[in-house]
Amino acid sequence: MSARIGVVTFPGSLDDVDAARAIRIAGGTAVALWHGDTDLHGVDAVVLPGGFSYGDYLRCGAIAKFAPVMSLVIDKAQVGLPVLGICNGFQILCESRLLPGALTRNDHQHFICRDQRLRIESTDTPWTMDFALGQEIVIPLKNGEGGYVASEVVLDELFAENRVIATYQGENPNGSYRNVAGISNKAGNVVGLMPHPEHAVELLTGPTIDGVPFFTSVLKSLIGAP
Amino acid sequence: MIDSVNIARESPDTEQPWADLGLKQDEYESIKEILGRRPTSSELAMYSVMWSEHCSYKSSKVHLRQFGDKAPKTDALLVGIGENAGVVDIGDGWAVTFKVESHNHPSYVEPYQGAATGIGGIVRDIISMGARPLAVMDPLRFGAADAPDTRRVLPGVVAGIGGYGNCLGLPNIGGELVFDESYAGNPLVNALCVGSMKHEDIHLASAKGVDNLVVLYGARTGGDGIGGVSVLASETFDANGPAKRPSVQVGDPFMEKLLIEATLEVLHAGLVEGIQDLGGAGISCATSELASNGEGGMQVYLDRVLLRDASLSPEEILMSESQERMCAVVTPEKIDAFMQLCKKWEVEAVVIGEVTDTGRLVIDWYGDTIVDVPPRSVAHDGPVYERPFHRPSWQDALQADTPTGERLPRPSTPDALKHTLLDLISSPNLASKSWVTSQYDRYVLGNTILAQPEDAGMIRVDEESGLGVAISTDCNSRFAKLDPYAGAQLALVESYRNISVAGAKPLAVTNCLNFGSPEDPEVMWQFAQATTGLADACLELGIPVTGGNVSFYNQTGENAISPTPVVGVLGVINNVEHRTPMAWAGDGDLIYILGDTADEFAGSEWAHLQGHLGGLPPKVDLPAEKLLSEIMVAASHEGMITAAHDVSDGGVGVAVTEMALRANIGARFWIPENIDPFVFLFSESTARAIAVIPGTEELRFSEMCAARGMRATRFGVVDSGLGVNSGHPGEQVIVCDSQFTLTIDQLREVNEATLPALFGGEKCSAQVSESYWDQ
Amino acid sequence: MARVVVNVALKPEILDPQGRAVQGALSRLGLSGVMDVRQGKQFIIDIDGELEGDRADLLEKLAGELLSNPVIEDFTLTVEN
Amino acid sequence: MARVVVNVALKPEILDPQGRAVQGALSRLGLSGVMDVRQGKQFIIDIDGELEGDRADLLEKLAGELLSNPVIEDFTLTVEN
Ligand SMILES: Nc1ncnc2c1ncn2[C@@H]1O[C@H](COP(=O)(O)OP(=O)(O)O)[C@@H](O)[C@H]1O
Ligand SMILES: [Mg+2]
Repeated sequence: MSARIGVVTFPGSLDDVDAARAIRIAGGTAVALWHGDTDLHGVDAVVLPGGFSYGDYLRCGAIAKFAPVMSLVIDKAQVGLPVLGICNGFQILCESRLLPGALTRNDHQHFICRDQRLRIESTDTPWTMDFALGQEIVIPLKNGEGGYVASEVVLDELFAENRVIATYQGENPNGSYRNVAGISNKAGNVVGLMPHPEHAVELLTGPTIDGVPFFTSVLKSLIGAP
Repeated sequence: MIDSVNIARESPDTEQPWADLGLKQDEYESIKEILGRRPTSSELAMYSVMWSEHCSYKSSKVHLRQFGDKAPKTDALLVGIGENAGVVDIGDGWAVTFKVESHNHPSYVEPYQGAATGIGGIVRDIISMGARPLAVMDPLRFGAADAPDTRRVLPGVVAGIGGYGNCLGLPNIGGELVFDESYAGNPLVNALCVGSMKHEDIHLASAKGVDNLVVLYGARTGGDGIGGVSVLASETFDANGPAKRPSVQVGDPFMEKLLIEATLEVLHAGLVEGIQDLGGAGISCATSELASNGEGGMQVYLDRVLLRDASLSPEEILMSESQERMCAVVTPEKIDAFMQLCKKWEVEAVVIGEVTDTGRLVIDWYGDTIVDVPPRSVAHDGPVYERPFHRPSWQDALQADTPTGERLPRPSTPDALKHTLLDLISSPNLASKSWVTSQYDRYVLGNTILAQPEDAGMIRVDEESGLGVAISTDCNSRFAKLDPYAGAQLALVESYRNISVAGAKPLAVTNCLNFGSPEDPEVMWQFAQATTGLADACLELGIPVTGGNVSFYNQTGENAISPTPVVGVLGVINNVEHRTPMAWAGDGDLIYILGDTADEFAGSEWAHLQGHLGGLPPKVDLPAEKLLSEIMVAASHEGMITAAHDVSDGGVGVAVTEMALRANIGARFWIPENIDPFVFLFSESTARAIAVIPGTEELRFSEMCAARGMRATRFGVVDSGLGVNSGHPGEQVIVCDSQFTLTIDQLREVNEATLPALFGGEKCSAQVSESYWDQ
Repeated sequence: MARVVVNVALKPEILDPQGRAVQGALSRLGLSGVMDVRQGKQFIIDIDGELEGDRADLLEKLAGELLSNPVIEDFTLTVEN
Repeated sequence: MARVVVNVALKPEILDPQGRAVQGALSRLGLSGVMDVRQGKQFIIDIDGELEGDRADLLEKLAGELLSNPVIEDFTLTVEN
């Protein structure tokens, strides 16, 4: 049986079907999790998908972090459960303090949707091990509040500890400090990424299929796990 | 004191503000005749809104009938004109529904919210048919690109469409962006939505089954969008009543997203007998239409409606256009299950009444009956006008002013041709639209096969089989001004062609007819001509009109906008893998032009740039369009073609440039024999497309064209290696033999600079007040 | 230096989805008795010198036209000179 | 009834693109001497009865965890009982 990866749907989640499709394309089994769930249904990893959870009316991800399912995800993430937060999911991970820093309104103040070039800066996480270090990929970016901010100390630490997993290449699309596109926690199991790998898994619908390795990575890492 | 039916009976002579509510004397008299008494204030409010031009189509009905009368025979039409949206069969048990509507005036008053609620409204039309929305599109028109008003309105409109659609999770797959002085003070904001469903999930707006319950669910009812009715509530009946209500509605896309999910769940669970969205005229419209389409009777307890503002009067509740609400008819056995699903999605719901067999729509307010009317008289049997119309006095002179070489000097040297191309691709109408479209999510849902700037938007409907649909909307209002009959047909054929070049077979048509005042006989003539032209062409092309929308009164003082019949065509493709993109890919692939090029510049983008509008628009050739469509679809299906693009605004020169920019690969082309270079490059003759054919398919392709009598002329070849020999080593270059050479970087630079230069610099200030809403 | 604080709020009759979302969240997180929440914007503007005369008039005007949208919002302006 | 006003502002060291945009717009529209603009949020919360004891503590806590993000924002809370 292939590994079971949960995809959480909050009211207002939008890219949950896409995340599930990407997991299937990579060879995994996608398990739908509901924001009100009080049980993780035995999943081996979790994806927090993109969207506008609870409308994102207060601050992106601010309300979602209090969802019942999130307290389970937070507990399990602290003991090694692989978690990938994409876009709104990344915002939720920061709001939940599983990841440092915060995501703020794009510096140019517009929502932006474009095919974004990234460089993979770390292959030491369960979500990026299938990439080559320094590999350049192109996947969609779409957000209104995607600018990563953190203090200089935190940023220095992230780079020093090899926890920046991807950086923007070319023009900075949203004012992210030091071009940060994605980061991980200290243990590496929790990863937040602003652009959308789940929209780059089929040539018919995406700009590339460069998003697939994020999902094959975690499947591989789980085979090795007890 | 609430004006009830009893009071109305006893006080027949009470003065009523019917004129302030926009009713004519004879309309007021006929309401009294229908009711056998004076209307109550609530009834008056209902009739006044439902009999307005916007809801009753009183001026347009007699012309719109042609769409039904002249409808081509087709098995594809499952639900036709008259429902919230038409439904078409696309095979494999799948059906699609699509519709376009205008939100012109609200978007001018409050650009962000006006445009946002335009998207919200059209999406609810689609869900009320039982369909899952798949994508949206936004045909937009503004005054001159550099006019202050355009700078005020455009950024807000774009942010509103993006803010709502992105948050709702619907990909935006196309639209239009047109600048023309005629829209100064009257921008057109049209919104289209397409959705899909299995045949068995089609639902209609009808209240069937006596004793079934009427449920109002979604957002609470507030005081928005009832500007006119507040006259009634506050000034006439209670001078100390609530302050004037805002006529602006504020959208809540998150609520709409919950409404979509909740609605689809209750529909799929089989819990719903009939369903209706609440748009214009709110509860008045929903209850009267449901009742009129069903058993004919309904009892409503208006005091049960959940309110956002407790001070609302019953008239205001009836009229409120609060967004994100729906109305469903549910059997008593299933009501608990229905409520349960609403709760799951945190959507408030309340039973406001039940279906009866009395033939009357009766509405109570805390025990008093305030409305007692035959529902058909409100919803369907409103007034119908045969408004006078006549050909404008200036029409002949306009048509006589042909842009011949003597009238408008034409570029003749290679250098002048080159500059003409650069001027065209950097003009606001032909420049890259990415300043706008990059604010829209085109990826969400993961089924977007083609999106802007492709000729058509294309969405995969069935992941297993690859079944998909394509949609395009078009209108050149300059053509429509020169000749509204031909102009509407030209809008149709351009849209039809866009679908075909993408590889999809055109199937059905929707429209949004934006015109000036119907009380002006010259405008009415344009309207009559346009509807007739569209109906005639749809009949000949064999594709039915499934629905649409009319927007009148688009004018400032005496100045009406140019007639703008926006036409949307929907096509089907059996397997989206066969879609034809506009970017060429392979070195050595051959570039063909299909169809004939004539000297046709009246209403063209080139003439527009010279400030000229006159003459007769390009000739419409429906058989040629049909043939071109069949050839393009066959070529895509048979794998003979690697890229294609329709030829329209700016002609062949602009079309090949757009293909090269999209591909970022150069090409060499030449002017075919016996044609003037300027005419070949920039004429806007119709029924033409550019097709890119791999060498291995050339014989098969040209034989197919020859056998079917379609002129196919090879005039270029894709070549990524032209830089070296043309003095631009390492660069992609397009070479027009013995005319000019341009690098793609040069072209891209001028093509992409225009909109940011117009709107980018100001984006910050324009954005300040909207940023509040922006996600 | 003058500090000007402009508070912008939606007019009471206008739907405030943000306020509603916050109200729901506060209640879910255990705060009882929340009757209404409205969410607005606050601009803190630091200005050279005193704010008076033409400049004061202009700022007042801009608060009503640029910082707020009179169609749907009200504003208040306070100056700490 | 108590009315609680929570003002939330970005910490001074965090870039405030919206404030910067407003500053640019104010200057362009002729207001001279604008030295700095910061844009924040204001929540107006109406609460049943008096705000005291546990409820006051909870609201204080939620102002710091829900209404603002301490990583990038500061808040002030004032109660009009
Ligand atoms: N220009 C048109 N062409 C064809 N059908 C139209 C046109 N305008 C309106 N209709 C049809 O008339 C019906 C009522 O229109 P409308 O009031 O816009 O619908 P709704 O009540 O869903 O907003 C719809 O079925 C619509 O498709
Ligand atoms: Mg409708």
